[in-house]
Amino acid sequence: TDTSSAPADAAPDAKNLTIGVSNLGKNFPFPAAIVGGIDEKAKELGVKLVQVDAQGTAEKQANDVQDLIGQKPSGVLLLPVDSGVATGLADQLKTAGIPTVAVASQVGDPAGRKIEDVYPGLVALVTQAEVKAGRIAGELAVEALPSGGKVAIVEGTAGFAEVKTRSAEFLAPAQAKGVDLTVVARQPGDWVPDKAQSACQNILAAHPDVALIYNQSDDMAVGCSKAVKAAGSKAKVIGVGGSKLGVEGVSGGDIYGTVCYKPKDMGALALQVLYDQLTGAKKRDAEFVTYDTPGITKANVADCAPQW
Amino acid sequence: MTEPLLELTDVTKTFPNGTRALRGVSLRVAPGTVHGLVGANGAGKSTLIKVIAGVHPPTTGTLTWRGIGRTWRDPGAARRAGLATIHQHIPLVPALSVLENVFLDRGGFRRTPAGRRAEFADLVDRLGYPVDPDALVGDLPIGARQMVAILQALAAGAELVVMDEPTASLSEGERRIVFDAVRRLSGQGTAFLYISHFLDEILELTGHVTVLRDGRVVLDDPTAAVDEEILVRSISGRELQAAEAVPALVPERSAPVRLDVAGLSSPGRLADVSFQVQAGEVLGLAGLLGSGRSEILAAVFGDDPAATGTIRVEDRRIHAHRRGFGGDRGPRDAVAAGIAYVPEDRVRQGLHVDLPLWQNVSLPYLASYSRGGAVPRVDSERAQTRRAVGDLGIVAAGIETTPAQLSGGNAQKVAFAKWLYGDAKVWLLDEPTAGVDVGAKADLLGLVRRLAADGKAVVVVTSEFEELLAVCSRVLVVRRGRVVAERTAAETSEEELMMLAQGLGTPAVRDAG
Amino acid sequence: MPAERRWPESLKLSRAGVVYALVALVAVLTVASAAQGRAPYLDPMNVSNILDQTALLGILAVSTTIVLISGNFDLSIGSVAALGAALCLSLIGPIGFWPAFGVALATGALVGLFNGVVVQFVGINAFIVTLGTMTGVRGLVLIVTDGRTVTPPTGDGANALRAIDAGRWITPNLYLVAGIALLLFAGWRLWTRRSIGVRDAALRSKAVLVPGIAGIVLVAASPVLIFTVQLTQRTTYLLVLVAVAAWVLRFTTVGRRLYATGGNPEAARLAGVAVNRYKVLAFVLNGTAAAFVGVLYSARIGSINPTGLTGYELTALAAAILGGTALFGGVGSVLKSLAGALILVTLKNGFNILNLGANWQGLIEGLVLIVAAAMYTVSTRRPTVRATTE
Amino acid sequence: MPAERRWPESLKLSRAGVVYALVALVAVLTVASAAQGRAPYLDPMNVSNILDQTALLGILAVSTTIVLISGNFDLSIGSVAALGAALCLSLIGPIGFWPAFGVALATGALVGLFNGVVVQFVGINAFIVTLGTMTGVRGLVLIVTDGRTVTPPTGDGANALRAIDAGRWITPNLYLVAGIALLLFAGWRLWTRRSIGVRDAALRSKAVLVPGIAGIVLVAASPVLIFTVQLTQRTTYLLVLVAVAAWVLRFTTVGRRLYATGGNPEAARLAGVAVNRYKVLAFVLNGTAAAFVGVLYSARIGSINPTGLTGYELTALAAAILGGTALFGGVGSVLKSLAGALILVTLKNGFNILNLGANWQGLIEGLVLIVAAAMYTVSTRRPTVRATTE
Ligand SMILES: Nc1ncnc2c1ncn2[C@@H]1O[C@H](COP(=O)(O)OP(=O)(O)OP(=O)(O)O)[C@@H](O)[C@H]1O
Ligand SMILES: Nc1ncnc2c1ncn2[C@@H]1O[C@H](COP(=O)(O)OP(=O)(O)OP(=O)(O)O)[C@@H](O)[C@H]1O
Ligand SMILES: O[C@@H]1[C@@H](O)[C@H](O)OC[C@H]1O
Ligand SMILES: [Mg+2]
Ligand SMILES: [Mg+2]
Repeated sequence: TDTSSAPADAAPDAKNLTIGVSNLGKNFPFPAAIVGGIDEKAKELGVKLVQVDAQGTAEKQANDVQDLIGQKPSGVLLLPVDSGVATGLADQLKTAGIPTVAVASQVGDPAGRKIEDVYPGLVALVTQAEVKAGRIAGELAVEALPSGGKVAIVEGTAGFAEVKTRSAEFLAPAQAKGVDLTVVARQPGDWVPDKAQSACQNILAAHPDVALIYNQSDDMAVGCSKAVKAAGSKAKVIGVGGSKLGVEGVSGGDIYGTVCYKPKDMGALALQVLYDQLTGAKKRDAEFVTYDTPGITKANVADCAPQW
Repeated sequence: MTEPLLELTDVTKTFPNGTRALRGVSLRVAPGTVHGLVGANGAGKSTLIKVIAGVHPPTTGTLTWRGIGRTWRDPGAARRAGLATIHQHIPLVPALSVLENVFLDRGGFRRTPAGRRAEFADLVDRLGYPVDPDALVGDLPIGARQMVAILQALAAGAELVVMDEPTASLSEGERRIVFDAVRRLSGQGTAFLYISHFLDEILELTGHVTVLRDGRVVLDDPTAAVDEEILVRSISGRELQAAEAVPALVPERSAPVRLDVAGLSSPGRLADVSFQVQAGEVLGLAGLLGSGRSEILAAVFGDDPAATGTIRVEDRRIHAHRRGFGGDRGPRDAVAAGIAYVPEDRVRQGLHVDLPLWQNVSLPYLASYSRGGAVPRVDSERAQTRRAVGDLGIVAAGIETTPAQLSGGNAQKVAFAKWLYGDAKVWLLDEPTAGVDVGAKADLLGLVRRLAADGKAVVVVTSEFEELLAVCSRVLVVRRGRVVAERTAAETSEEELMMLAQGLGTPAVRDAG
Repeated sequence: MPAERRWPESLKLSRAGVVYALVALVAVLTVASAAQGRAPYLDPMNVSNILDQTALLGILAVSTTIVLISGNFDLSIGSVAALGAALCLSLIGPIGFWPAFGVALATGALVGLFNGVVVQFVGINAFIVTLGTMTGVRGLVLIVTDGRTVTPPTGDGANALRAIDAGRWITPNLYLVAGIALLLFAGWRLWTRRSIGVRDAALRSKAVLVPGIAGIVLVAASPVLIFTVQLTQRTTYLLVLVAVAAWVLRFTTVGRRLYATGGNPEAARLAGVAVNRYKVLAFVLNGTAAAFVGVLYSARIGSINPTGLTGYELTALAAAILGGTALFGGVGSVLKSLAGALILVTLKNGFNILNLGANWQGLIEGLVLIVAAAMYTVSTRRPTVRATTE
Repeated sequence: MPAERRWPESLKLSRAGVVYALVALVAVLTVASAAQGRAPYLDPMNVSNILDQTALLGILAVSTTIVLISGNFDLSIGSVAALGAALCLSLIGPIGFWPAFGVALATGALVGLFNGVVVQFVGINAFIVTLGTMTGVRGLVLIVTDGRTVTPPTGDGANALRAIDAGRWITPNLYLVAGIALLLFAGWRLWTRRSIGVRDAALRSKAVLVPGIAGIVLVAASPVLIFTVQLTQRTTYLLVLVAVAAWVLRFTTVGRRLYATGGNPEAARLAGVAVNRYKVLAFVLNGTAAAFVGVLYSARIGSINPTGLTGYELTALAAAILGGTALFGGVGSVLKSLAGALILVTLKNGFNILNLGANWQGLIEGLVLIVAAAMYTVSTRRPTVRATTE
């Protein structure tokens, strides 16, 4: 982990820096919060931002990057819509000679590339480790069900990389500790609370004895917790994200636990990394930069000040 | 003279495309009278009644209704003021039932209040035309739709009923029904403004007649003061034979058979229809509304998926290789075999109302206008269309106009013109003269004779028995999907055809069923 | 047309195909779920869940049906619903729940009015206009929320919000209800047939006996066979809306004029129907219903995020069209649209119950959609035989 | 109709409104970007970018236009494009690029055939059928990709894939080209007017002189004023497709019959047009074009994500309808659809160039969509009273 920062006046041309931000979509709260962090940091550092917004589609992001290159920014923060698609974009930016930091999502197929193995040509990748977050959620699950039980998973929209990464090591802690967690249902909640609520209603109807439901995002955990309550089930609900709703749910007791993401800090950190690169304060080459994503339950809820 | 119910003064109407349809028309309709309005196709009759009904605002001029100057905000305003109109294009809602269409303009709270069915039954009784109140209008043939439109106008209980060619798609029997209704109601005080191309109707029915020519009033007299000749002259502006009394061509016995229909059946529609048409012959189909005449033509053309039987065009069997005759294969084979078909519902079946005239005219034989069959020669399409406009006397601003901008009769001529310059050997004409004015009707009938003279085989369906007798050499009478009698034109009369069509055969009937 | 003919007519496959498709789907799911050894698919709890999950979509399907009948098209309702939710949630704090609710509905109505006026009076294609408002209103949502998830402040306002969706109502035993209904029906038949002569005795006895006996059996069995469903408040809203809309469309002049407006605007106008007013009002209704759905959504979830309710418009359209509503106006039934919505929801519910893998759900959903539509399209097709009347 | 009248006719606002809307939009963006002190909006690089970004959408807008003209509707193309990409990418390894390419196109054609056959021969509404294939084919994409982003193995196959999209072509100086074109045009006018009498001398001199002088000025200035645009290979595909489609639609019997089919299928059928064939083929073409777009997409991006190209169908429909294509058949022009696509792309490009905040983009985009459509709808509007013919 690297959180070092250089003084704002490290380089003489610091005030003339124009940094392009290719955002995956401000209509999604998580990237919107990252961009919020970038904005604040940019004011602090006095750099100018050119922001383009992909509205959640990879093909728009390809156009955005093309338009950004046309404006010849000093560096680019790339928040990929899709990790695989982002490799082509990173290549283009590299060809154009623009230093690039990837933020929030890996560049390169997550199935074939470890997250720490940063795509060559990038200055750095600043992100939370998704697979690890899933593992932390798994630790929460073991904590919640020390003697094991039936588990359901509510996934995001099929086709998102997070659907795989956040589940990849979810069961690992249980296996390590010899706790028997049996996944009886695995259904999509499409990242949104209403669909997750329906999915949980239905899962509980089919498996009234489910003891824990792991939702791949806090939004879905919130929706799911309503279904659990309405059904009078004792199932514990776990989310990922540390969003305002999720943290409220944890402190209110509706949600057992979540994994604390800090998008604002991450955005600020990413801009700092790029700034350091451009000013020469600290040069990096394909470095993996991350921050801590602790598991949160009612016991330590104060440790996670929600940033989105 | 009594205070007129409706008075128009110096009404003009210029369409956005520059067409001046009305050039200063003044007209007075007295209460309780039947007022006739006649004129050639495109003279401006429909435009005039649209102005009266509040469909088009006049460009200039005034409209006085019951002594008060009015500007209708919309057609509803005219209707509420007591002025019901039957438009030429029969605007009804296809997806609603007959009952709901008839009472479409009714307010109130309940959709079908108690007593509405009784009111409908009453109305139907008064008109003397039975129609299923629950049938969907979209399923009705055009003649039945026309009757529903008439019911709708009568149901409004209006003081003035405007009728734009109400009988154009009706056969003799239904026409009588309409006449009787008009007479009865006018006797009870309802005024009528009655448009028709049938001058006998005008002379028989109306008390006053106005003739329009090129958007101007050229005659405005009590009917008693005019006769057919005077009317014809003022309509066309020239001397003209009303209906040519030329005897129909009788083909030589040895002339080859061009169309041979044997055992044509279609469940619920047609039963065992067989006939032959020789080169040079015009065969007529007579029958009542819904008797199945149109269905025979449609089946021969390959537009009836349920039809069975054999059809030969000059010894070549068509529609044989399929279960039914339907889909788009049927018509394609028919066209390829040399059949031309003018369907009865020109808007739905015969025209592309938003394509220019020349693209409408060239469509059936497009390949023949094209280089390599693939790239149409626009110049020759246009030239051919200009020729059709001349040949058929189509009144249009030019060949770039669309059928949507034509008067009813002129649109009908376009539907005919489509087939004119191909090399069809067999012609199927379903009401080819519906809505066509006297002058043009004579021209069209002349054209049919010329087709026959050129060795074509022609089958004509027309609801005017007089016209059938004038142009056909032989007539088949159709009733309930069967051919019930056959007559040569020379040996029958309108009266006999009427009797046969109604199933009141004379002892001499040769039953074909 | 005699009553005993009209009733079965509306139950014919060609008339109520979507209902049969729904029944077929439920049957398949019941068998599949039994084969997997799960609780009966149609147990009261799952039925309650399905109804609850249909509520919001169902409301939109109903109002979308009305727009379609009027001969228009509305893609904006997903965005409008999100805007309604965002406005209501962000205004509860400053101005309290009921005013916020009012603002949300008024805004929905206003967007509908805008759609209607632009479509009818400027004359732009409804597809492009409502695609424009869909995009623009979604933009407004983004502005109102600034990209964040909005939650209401805790307190009276939030409680009032929750209250509009919190109720639950347990039905009486539906076997008993059905039994009583059948008995009443038999009685009514007996009464209406009083005057029919002897030659109808056989028919009469069947028409009365069948429902009568069925009713007695059901009532007798009701102490043992128990089926009570829990209706959530939003389900109740849906049922009330469906009932009112179906009644208005079917039994009032407004309904006739709306169908006429969509079926042939020119004919309607010539008959004095205020065509523009009907078309505009349909949009207004749709916008208002969408905002209401947004508020219900936020009451249920307690929050709205900027992308919430995206794509609802297509699902509502699919429900309506699955229910046989024509895309081009003049034809449609809110009851059948409800059945269409139930098909879509039941399918997803079935996926969850059967735990079908996410990768396979799309393929199956697509196929079911087409098969369901095919099931009754094939049977609705114009009968080859037309009766000859003269 | 004389030649000098026909040319301006097609340039009238009511005929080419979408082009004027595009010009207006570009003008606004140029001024706004100058006001912000940025590089000229219309500099060659940005023009190249816009063309490049329009390529895929433009191809789909063209084929969608053809389906719309034929009187149908296709929502499945976004999914089909993704399937094409997924198939091509996952098959490159096992069977090599060209066979994989063939499989992708064939699959696209097959889905189109399925749509067409179900719509035409089973008779189900195109909206529901293609919504079904949209959902189902997206499901297939998930199955093929197993929910992961697919990248091709490096090697010959990947190179061949890149090669179909890698070319670039630099145009000659467009000022020179335009100057020469104007001179040729002036010459042609002079030649066609040889025979016109004295009374047309004034007209003739204007008609010849204006383009003549403009041409000379441009040619003279061309050594100084230089404007060369880089056309990427996909832009070239688009331009070729547009040219071919426009020619076929406008000048061949196929085009004429297609319009007739969509305008009034019944009348076309009764004139001997193979209506079903035209309608089905339009779907097949659309499916094939979509798969081709998918392959180009994967060549450009180097991978396909399972949710990639979602929503493209709506954007392509919007482009076509913005270009004046009717939703219900018989009317449409691929050139104007291209202009529609350019409007949509230019708008987003403009947002990027002007650095407009993401929050405001949706609202502005929605408004521009409506205003662009209004701009020429108002001028095309049918007289308040619809023409009524029988
Ligand atoms: N909507 C329109 N736009 C442009 N021109 C029109 C329009 N409607 C009618 N016209 C023109 O106005 C003239 C008068 O047409 P109108 O329909 O009134 O004739 P008509 O007397 O009713 O003829 P017909 O006997 O054939 O029905 C015709 O030249 C016609 O082409
Ligand atoms: N009054 C009516 N109500 C319902 N259906 C009718 C009515 N009149 C006719 N039909 C339908 O019309 C069909 C036959 O119509 P067809 O068009 O072949 O007859 P036609 O003799 O050509 O009469 P038309 O003069 O209407 O053209 C019948 O199958 C019948 O279903
Ligand atoms: O909450 C989700 C976020 O964590 C993921 O990265 O993308 C989808 C979001 O909605
Ligand atoms: Mg007329
Ligand atoms: Mg007929």
